[in-house]
Amino acid sequence: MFKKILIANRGEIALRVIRACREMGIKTVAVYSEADAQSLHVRAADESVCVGPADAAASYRNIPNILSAAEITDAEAIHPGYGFLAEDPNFAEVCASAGIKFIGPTPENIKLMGNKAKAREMMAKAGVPVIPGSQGVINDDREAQRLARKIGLPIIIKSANGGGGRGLRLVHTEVSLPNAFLTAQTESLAGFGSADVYIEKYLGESRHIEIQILADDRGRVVHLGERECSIQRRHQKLVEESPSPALTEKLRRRMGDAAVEAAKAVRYRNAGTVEFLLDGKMNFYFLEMNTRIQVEHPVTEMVTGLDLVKEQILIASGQPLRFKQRDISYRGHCIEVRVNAEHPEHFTPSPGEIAEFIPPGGPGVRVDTAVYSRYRVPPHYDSLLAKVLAYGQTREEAVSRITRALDETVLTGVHTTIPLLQKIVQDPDFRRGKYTTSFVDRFVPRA
Amino acid sequence: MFKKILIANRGEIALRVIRACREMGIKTVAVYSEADAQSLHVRAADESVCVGPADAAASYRNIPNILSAAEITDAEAIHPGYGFLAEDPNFAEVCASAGIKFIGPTPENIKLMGNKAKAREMMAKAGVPVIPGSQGVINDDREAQRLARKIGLPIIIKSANGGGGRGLRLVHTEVSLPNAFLTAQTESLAGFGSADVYIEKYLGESRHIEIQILADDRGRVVHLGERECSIQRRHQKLVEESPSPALTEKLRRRMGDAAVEAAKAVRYRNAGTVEFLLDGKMNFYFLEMNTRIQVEHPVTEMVTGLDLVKEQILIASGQPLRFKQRDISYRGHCIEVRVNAEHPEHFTPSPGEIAEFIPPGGPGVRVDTAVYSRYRVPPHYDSLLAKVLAYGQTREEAVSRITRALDETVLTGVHTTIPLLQKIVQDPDFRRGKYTTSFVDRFVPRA
Amino acid sequence: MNLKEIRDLIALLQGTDIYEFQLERGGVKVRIRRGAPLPEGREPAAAPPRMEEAFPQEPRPVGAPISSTDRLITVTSPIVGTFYRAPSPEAQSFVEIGDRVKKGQVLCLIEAMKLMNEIESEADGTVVKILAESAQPVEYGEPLFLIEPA
Amino acid sequence: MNLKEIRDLIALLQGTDIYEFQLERGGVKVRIRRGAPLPEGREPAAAPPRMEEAFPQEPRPVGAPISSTDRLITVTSPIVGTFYRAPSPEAQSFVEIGDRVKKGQVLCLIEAMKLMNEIESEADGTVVKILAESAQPVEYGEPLFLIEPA
Repeated sequence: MFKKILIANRGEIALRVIRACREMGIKTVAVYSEADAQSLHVRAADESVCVGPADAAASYRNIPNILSAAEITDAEAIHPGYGFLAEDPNFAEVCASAGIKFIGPTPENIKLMGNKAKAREMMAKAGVPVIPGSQGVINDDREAQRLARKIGLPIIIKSANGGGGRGLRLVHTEVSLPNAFLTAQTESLAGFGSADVYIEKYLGESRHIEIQILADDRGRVVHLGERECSIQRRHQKLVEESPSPALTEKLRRRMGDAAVEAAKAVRYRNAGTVEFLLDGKMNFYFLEMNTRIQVEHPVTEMVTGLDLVKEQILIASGQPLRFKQRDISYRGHCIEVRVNAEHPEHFTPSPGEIAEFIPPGGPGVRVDTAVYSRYRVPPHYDSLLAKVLAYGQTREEAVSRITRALDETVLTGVHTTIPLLQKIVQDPDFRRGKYTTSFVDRFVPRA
Repeated sequence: MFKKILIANRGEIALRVIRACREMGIKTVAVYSEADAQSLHVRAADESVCVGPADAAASYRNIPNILSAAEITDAEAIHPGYGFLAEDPNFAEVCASAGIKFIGPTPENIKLMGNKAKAREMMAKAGVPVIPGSQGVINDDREAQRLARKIGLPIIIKSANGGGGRGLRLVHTEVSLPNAFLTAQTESLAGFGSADVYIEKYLGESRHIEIQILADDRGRVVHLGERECSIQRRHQKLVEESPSPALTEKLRRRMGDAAVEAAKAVRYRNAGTVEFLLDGKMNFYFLEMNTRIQVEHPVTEMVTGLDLVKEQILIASGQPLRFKQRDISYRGHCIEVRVNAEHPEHFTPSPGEIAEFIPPGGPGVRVDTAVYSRYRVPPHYDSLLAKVLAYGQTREEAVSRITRALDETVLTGVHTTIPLLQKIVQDPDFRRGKYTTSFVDRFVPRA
Repeated sequence: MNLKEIRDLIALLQGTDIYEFQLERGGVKVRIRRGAPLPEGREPAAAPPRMEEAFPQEPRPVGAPISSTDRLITVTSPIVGTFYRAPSPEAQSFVEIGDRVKKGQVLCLIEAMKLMNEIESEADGTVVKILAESAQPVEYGEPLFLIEPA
Repeated sequence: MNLKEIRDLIALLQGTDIYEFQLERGGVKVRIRRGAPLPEGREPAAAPPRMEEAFPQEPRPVGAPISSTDRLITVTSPIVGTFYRAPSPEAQSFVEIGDRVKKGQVLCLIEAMKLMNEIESEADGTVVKILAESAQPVEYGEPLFLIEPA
């Protein structure tokens, strides 16, 4: 087992990894930017190294400084968290060449899944259902038009190197297709460094359901059930839960099996998430695979009792999975809400000093946060302040508990998304579990 | 179901009950003393009524004011929490005569179990093992001497109306018995209003293990497994866990059955705890029954997934238990530590303003507290600041997690027992699960 | 100003809650800032009712006189119950504003646990203000009357 | 005001909670600011290492000059790595205290990812202090040299 791990991240996820390390008896090294010198992750780690100025490109994404920090502190492994360098295949490669273990998938896994068109192709070959659409990249609008006629409109044009819902074009009519295609290529080039785009049929009202998987060095793969992530605003998840109110036991098993097949097909390693779209007719389709620990991983931890970050570390250290698929059991229901430092209506970021923070507590409540009373939220990074999770014996209890937890949270001094989250969890359709990815629209004024 | 409940308590347990009510859609009325006007339980309740000055006898124990508060707010039921009026049979009776539901056992249950000698007699009759000793009260030292010869020294003389370990006399030699007996009677009279004492054989190094039970109006009783509470200082529990590292599956079942028998024998109702002593030879004996929700009830909630306060409310509203014994399942391991505002070595109370409080969080951690940064801990009430609980898949994980949780807790401005708790959970014997009620002595300087 | 003067000045300020002090001797300029400099925090967004807004802006100082002048006596409720200004709905109120009252004179009733409790004046004086409404609940320490002592 | 007076003044302030003091002799102007600008809290009991004690008492203001006078230039590390005062263990140090240096002159090496990075002086001046030790790790923004500009 590693004696010391460097955490190449900040905020709640850095703290999350430090907690896992402490519990495993592993020493920790925090890295931080000049803007984060007073951060909780710095305070919680055994050692800390300043790796650059506030700008993340020069600090949290600064590969030479982060690797040097690992070298001067004798860290044997690096946990990248999510964001920053977590899905940079180059970083994973450089770690390997520097003899430092990257706690995550192989550079090949990251590279392959980073190319959405390629991943789609690969999955189709492996027998995992994909949304009807192009085989790989589409190069001109004539080809796009032919395909659109075959699969039927509307279609979505996506950047092959995008992901997380970025760089999408929805096309409803054939006449608008050539123009949209060109724009999509241009945007893809500008946004992701490549004009490669691919096409999928637009399935209408659907749900976003993802399956958590774990894979060890020996090719053993298990899944840990699903997370329902349909409550999104502009592809940013706001609320997640497990189990999904939409799945039957049979469908759960089929999707789980498909996710395991997907991971095996690409010789995946460590923790990963296979995202699926579930349409109104209960057909599911591969969307993409996230090659990192995800923000919402605690949802799975609450219902399985497992500690996913510890499993990541164990796998990275070469240990085989300690359980088989049949050893995984689920208990109760968990809902997570993301409290962001944003205006709850316009979603403008709201950095600044938190005047008072009294987190919720008591039965079934988990809070993952790196903020505290009088903490100054820096304007340089993402707006996530806290993940609040509620566990219940039933979905009904989990819903009433997350409502209670939000009501009792005191967080003043900055704007937060709490008022929006309160509206969401009190919505009758949410309470009934009846929602799709368009659900949040009803609370958000049209731009 | 009740529409409104008054909580006749303060601090974390008042907040605990309010949380349960909120999740059940029940309105809440907080009562408070003048010293508690800025308390979190007042802030969290729908309504609040000041019931007296700081002195608890004139506020939190002021039966007329508390009942009037229920009347003027139209509360249908009162939850007493623990302490204060929770085990006052008179209060339970007055509630009944005022037409307000007391959320707890019957006045008869409380009265019977309040008389330890009588309870002991009753249990022996019901076939629940009791410690060898007197049948009921012992009236003079000659009788005491005869009994001591029969059961063998050392013996303990206990006040029949004491409880929780208060008013004990340990007698090692026959020559010291008459004097000790007289002192015990005098102390009992002074401390508990009655000179009635009874005698039990002293069993030496032993464990304190309690079984949580729930009983509905129809006489159905289930137990929810045990809590190991041997980590005590002067009969004040510091650390609790479930399951007990000492019990085998068989012993667990036997003790559970005995607790259910005990509850049935006295027609017990609502939540209660049967305390047992477990000696070095794995024999268990009835000690006493606590007729209230206990401080450490969350330990049971973490491993069973149940919400005990909700169950209390459901039972009090007349609903039958929603589960049978076979429906109760246990998962993982939970350890609770009590963070008190006390000096960690001399145990002198340490009221005052909390400068900074950053509670622990992340996976498997639950915090029950009513304090926050800049909260002023009043000097009038008990010193409990926070209960911190850690859940783990295994005891080993729970131990490493509670250690981590204590290490990351920031609580400055007042002295706390955290340093002592840190020593306890890092102790090799504690880590091995090898400890008895004398365990804490090693950390506490002799008085 | 010499060192001794400064020393005296510091001794003077020690133990007070003055956190800033300025002095200019020429044109006689003094500046004293006291009380904790509260860190500023932006106001939160308008939101559904939450615990963070649960405290009234100005919590009523329970049991303390609410008058601006210390000369007035506040009669507060010694118990929790329902306040009545008259012995029965038809009867006259015990006292009205402007009435002169004697120490020990009954000012009102508070019903608690089906019992009527008479609340008496603590001093001779004049009723200046009646702070509770008849048939309304009152809590412990709630101000009921302001009496201007004779 | 002479050195003795200042010394006395410092002794006077030592141990008080005054955190700002101003004095102008001409028109006699005194300014005293006391009370911790940070929220005070009693010291916690001596305890095993915990997060609450994890911050150094005086966090080094990273990247900021640490000298008391603003005249000195602080050369900070632009990268994370290992600091070397000389090109090899046997070689002479690039600079010593008291050396005059020119802008662009190499002051030290920092090894990062097996590469030696030369750190140059930002200005002409004199080396007043060397703040890092050879062969020791340095983080981003860590002060390495104090240079008194020419």
